[in-house]
Amino acid sequence: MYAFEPSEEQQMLIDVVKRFAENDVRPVARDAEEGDDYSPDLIEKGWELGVLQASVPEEYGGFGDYSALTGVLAMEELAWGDMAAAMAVMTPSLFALPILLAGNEDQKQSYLPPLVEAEWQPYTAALIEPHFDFDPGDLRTTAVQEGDTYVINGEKIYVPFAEGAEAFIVYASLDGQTQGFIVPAELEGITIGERSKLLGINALPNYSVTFEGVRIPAGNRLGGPEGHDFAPVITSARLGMAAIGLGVAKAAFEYSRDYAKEREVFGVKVAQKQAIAFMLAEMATEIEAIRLLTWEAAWMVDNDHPEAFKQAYLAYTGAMDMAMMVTDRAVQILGGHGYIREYPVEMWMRNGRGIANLLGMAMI
Amino acid sequence: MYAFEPSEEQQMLIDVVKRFAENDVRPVARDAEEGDDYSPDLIEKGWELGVLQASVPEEYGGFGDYSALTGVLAMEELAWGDMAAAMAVMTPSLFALPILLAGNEDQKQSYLPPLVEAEWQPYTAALIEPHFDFDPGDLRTTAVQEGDTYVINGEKIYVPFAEGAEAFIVYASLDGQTQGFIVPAELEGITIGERSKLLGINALPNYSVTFEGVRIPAGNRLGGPEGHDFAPVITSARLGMAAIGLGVAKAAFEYSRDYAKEREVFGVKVAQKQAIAFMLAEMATEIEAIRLLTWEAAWMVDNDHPEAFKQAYLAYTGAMDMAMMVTDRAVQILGGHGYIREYPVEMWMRNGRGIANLLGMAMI
Amino acid sequence: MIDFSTPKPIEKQMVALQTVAENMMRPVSRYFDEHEHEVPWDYINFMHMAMRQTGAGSLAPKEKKSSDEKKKYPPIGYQSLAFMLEMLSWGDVGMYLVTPGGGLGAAAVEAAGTPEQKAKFLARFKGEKPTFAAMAMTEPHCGSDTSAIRTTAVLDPETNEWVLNGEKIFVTAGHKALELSDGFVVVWATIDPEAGHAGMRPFVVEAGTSGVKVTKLEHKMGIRVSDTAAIVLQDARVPYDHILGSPEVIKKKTTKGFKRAMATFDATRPLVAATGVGVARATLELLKEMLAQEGIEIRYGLPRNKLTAIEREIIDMEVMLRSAWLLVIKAVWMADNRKHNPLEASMSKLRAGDVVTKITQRAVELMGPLGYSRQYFFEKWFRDAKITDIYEGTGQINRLVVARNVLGYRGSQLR
Amino acid sequence: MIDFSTPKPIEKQMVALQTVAENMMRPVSRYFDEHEHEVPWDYINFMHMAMRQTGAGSLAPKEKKSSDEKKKYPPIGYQSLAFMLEMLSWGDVGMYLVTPGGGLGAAAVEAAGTPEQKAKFLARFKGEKPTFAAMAMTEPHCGSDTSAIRTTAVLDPETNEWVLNGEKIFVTAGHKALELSDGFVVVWATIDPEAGHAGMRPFVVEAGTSGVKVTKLEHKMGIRVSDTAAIVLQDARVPYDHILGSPEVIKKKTTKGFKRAMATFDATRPLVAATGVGVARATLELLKEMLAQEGIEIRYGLPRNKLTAIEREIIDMEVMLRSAWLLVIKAVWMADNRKHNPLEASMSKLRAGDVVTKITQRAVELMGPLGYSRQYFFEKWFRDAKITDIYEGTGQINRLVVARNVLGYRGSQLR
Repeated sequence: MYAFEPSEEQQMLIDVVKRFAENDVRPVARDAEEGDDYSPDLIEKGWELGVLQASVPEEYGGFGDYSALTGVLAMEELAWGDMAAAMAVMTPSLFALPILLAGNEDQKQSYLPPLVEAEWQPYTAALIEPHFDFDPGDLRTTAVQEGDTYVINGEKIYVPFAEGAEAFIVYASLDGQTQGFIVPAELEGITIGERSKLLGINALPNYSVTFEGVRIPAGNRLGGPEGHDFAPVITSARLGMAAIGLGVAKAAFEYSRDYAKEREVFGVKVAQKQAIAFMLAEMATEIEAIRLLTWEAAWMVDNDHPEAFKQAYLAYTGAMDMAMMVTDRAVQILGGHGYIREYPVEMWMRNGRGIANLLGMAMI
Repeated sequence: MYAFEPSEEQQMLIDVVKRFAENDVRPVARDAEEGDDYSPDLIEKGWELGVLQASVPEEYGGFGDYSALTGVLAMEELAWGDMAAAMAVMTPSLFALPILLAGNEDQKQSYLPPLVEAEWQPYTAALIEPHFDFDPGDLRTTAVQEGDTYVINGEKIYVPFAEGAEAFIVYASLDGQTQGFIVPAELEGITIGERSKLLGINALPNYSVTFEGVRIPAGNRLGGPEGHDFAPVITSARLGMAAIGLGVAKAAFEYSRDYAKEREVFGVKVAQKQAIAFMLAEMATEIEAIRLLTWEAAWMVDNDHPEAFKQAYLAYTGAMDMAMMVTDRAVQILGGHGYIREYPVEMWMRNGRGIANLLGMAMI
Repeated sequence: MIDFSTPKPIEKQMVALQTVAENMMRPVSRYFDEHEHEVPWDYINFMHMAMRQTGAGSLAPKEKKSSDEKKKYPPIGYQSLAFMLEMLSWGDVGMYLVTPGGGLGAAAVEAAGTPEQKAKFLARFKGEKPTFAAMAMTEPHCGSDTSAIRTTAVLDPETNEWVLNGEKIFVTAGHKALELSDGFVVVWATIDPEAGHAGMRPFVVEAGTSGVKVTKLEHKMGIRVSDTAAIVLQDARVPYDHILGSPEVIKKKTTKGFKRAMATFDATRPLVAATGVGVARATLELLKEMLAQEGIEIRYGLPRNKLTAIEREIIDMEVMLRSAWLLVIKAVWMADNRKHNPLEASMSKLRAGDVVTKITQRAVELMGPLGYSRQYFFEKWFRDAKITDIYEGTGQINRLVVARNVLGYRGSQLR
Repeated sequence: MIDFSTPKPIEKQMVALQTVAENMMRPVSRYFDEHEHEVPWDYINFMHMAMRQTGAGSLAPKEKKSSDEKKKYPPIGYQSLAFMLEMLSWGDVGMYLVTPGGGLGAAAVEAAGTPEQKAKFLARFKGEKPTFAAMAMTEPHCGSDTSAIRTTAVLDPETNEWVLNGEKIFVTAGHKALELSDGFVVVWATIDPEAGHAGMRPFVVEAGTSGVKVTKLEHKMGIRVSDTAAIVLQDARVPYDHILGSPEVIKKKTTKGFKRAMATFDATRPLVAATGVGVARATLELLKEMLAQEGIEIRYGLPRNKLTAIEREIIDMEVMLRSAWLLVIKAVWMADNRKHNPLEASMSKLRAGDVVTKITQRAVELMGPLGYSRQYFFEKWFRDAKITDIYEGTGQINRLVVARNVLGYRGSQLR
């Protein structure tokens, strides 16, 4: 039976996240982007909203069941506050979710409770590589089995909170298949590079990381000796980015709509001009269309639907174009004000483009 | 030195073609499309405007020099009248121009004067093949040399005036290269299929033609024994279709603009609504942009510019999208009237799409 | 709860409908496209029989169930209709439009009529013969601007009849409603030409009413099997109670009557969107099928810059198509659950109009020379598709509606 | 004659300009992006020297030649400028904007000033030190709607001075014109607040004028090396003859003055478009270069359904870029040949704005993770590009202008 209203529990989560996004994140988002980063306190406060915790069963330290849909709903609201803040708060899920989705029982028991039950800690993951045609399904970082260990070699970029991290999930190609490996940060052969400067999300500390002959026990392969299916992991990453795209786009849409209703031109409100009104109508329609597509994909994940992988790919594809279109138009509607950093929309436009470029930096 | 105004001679040609298109073609275009075809008289009248003849030097029976630019200018006006009429009138150029552009002296002397100096005659060419990924540069029709002859095998579609034709230029793959061959219609092994029914341009009789072991003398290879470069031929075809796209789009733009100025909605003219006015502004801009691109490509051809091939490809690519966009919007602006066959715009929309599908059915 | 599972009853229904689409529609689709104004009686009679047997008397959603039944199963009437229309349009959207059972005319009676009127006017669709109804809004001088309607309705106090005068165009199935069956046309006319929308009222004009004449059947780009009629009303007389709605509403000079008509659009727009989605799905499926025959499979999951141009096109089409369909489903779900849905209805319509237009236009291009040939359905669907963005509110009108809703504007603030 | 050959003098000029772009701009482009409001004096001084040596005193086209010279060579001043701006913007569009020589301010004097005014105000650009000028139109409460300007100019009969009061924003190079050189700002003010456009006049406000203050330098998404100033005028006094134009025009309350300002836009819009084209070309060239390094060459000539997604993107970009550039060239060619070109000027501007925005946005996507990094120029050009569609008339304003022209409408008929 079709239904389009979040459950009561989901609505409660949405509400607290929204409040956090509005009251705590928005007021400091610009300063964070311009160089101040987010304070550990703010990140901790976001963490304590329990978005990840709600997705982890009690036996592993959480208080719910994994639901991609709930994750999508919460992530949209977080990203509505700020994309970098959403990613920062949720960075530990880059480590926890792959273990939850693809780890074996042993790995879940060992890693999840200490992460989920504690304060926010810099557990993270390394997926993206510095190539224009970076393809999560065809990585250049390699893992080779040598006796009881795997040896990892390769270069990763855009690893959130790599500096000071406790551990990484590192994705590498093992016999041509992408596999995750649990890599403690203190191992030899790991070099954290300089902090990356990006087009957007500059409040999220992220680094290049080089792995040179990094040797991990065979048991650290995600899923155990037989490894794991990469599909649920990348699907979670796609849905995470799609949800962020929705949040950024919604922020930009609302702001430009309100601006257009406020500002006058030629004796009427800007929004009363068909050209602007139609832009807004298309923005709203596009957001809603991609939101439903994303929801459906997440619902498919939650219901073990065989098309979930494909649908999440479609949702992510749609979200990257939608986020660019909506944020670009928001800037256009604000005109000169859209272009200056006193207003938030130029930041959203830069962040919005990132949906297409930053797959793997968020998961739900 | 840049300059954007046709020469006096060109303007004269444009004017007579425009008059023909307006007075002779437009009044009968709908009936022709609905099944009446164009009368031989009308086609002859169009032929006598001398668009092709002006492109053929005196020594071969014409009265000018080949100019792709002049051809583009004239073709836009012809197609403004009707796309099918333009193609019908210009069908003999499908045979004459490849010979002029790529034939050897002998071929020019033999074939051009009797064609150019006489009345319109059904000389034509067979390029298109029945595959979704038809590629003029990679044909499935083959030519194989056997002693003093070439043997041609393959299936062609959309051959204008094939029924009753005097001769064809048949394009075939010879050792992987596209080459043209002059094929008299009376040879054995040529089977004319049924007349094709298409999305548009139904006033242009066109047929599938099968070539089975058709044997021609080696001297009938375009350019002689060494053959020819295919680039100028396909460039001419691309520019021909681009120019037709301009003509169809201009017709649709003008009609929908005038309709929008005439018709009222909510107490004002339709054209006074920003949404419609902006559509028209974009249509006009797009037409002008692609027109300049097409002109430049044709100018490059006329000046042996090394980039002519690429530029004509770009112009054709732009023209196929432009023609679709403009004609689709014209229908949209007319609303319900756009959808009924009492008005011409639905026909232009069907024809406009053809720019993308019918490469090789017109040359300039 | 957010849930994307198709209700079981709909799933069952779809099996039968797909059979109809494949066996009753597709095989004759080309024939009726090329024989304009011939009537596909086989399909019509079959559908009439089938709908009588299944108890579905009209395309309008079934009447309300008892509250007991309601609890057992939430209402899915509009959802069921959307799936049905999508599938029939996947078969042939023109033929869907000549499905007997009342179409937009019956929907208007359903939405705006009193219980007595519903009983009186809708019973005929369950009769022996296939029967049609139509909606007549547009006039020659006005398209989207429904406030400019000139057809008049004057009450003759002597006979207590309404006397209608005017001309209507673009009446889908008007010919079948008035001349090929004992159906009716819902004619919008003004009882006060000075009052704009406030004067507008819907009147049921039955087949056989004197003074009503079908004067023309349009020749169209696509959906040629569907008749689009022009109708002239010349002193056409209809009984007093043929004005749809309760008498109080009728007398007051408010825009309530008009707003009720607009509410009809809230219900029908997603359904029209569904027909567009059906055509788009047909196109995309055939496209993928033909590519598969050439050995081309779509590699879902690759980064975009590793795809072929065709793969990227197909993937973009899938994004467009699926998201348009979900907008439709949400809009009809709202209708079923009596949630106010003008925003969602117009969103689904404008997006479906865009999507089916783009997909069919690109498909013709992608298929190269084959795309342009009448040997394949691509060119037909290209022609059929475009009407989706025009009738029942153009893309522009629907953008206006969406804009007003997201901006919180009244009609007067944004025209 | 239709001719697409670049005039020889321009070809020569381009060699030198490319050297400047490559050696003076690109190497410091990233530095000044990351050090907002630092002034690139090396570039400025170099350009000033170079332009003095070549006799080019300002960015405005050279003064008219004698009629003899004219015959020998048709005028190419605006064409030459368009090529120059395109190439400098290929280097760095923000740095181009701080090229000394007067920019839009000098262009306004050139377009609207009397011979005496031109002599008086333009001479400074040929002096020892690099000097700037700016144009101040926009105010905080109004963007595109120039008729709503509130800055006032009142004539003080005692001193025969104009007294200006108001606030201007988005003044490109305003800081450099007023505080870093002995330049000027052309300030648009109204001499009759009731008269709308008819009351508007341009005033030359020189550096050092008391009562004029730069109150803010905007922090922008892109073109960060270019200063965008807010200026407050508080009882700023300028001499009577600082009102641009002949005295008759000044006194009459017609829109002539305003129309002359708009004529300035006809001249400057294609030039702004040229800057967008420069950024777009830089992007496309780098894109192709990086793809070539990966062994990816574009196969021009293939049917679209045989291309890769990347090839198709690049080809689409080339179509967009080249056709936008040709619109620019046609518009400036018309300006050079004194043909009325508001239509073509706005066409070139709106298309260049679209094109540079699309190309830079797609390039960032196509380059995957690299596209998003500040190690490459793609992300910077993405930020720089967007202003093209905003300043000197947004894409929407230019669509209005084009629409009015193709429809034959006055401003009052289409707003």
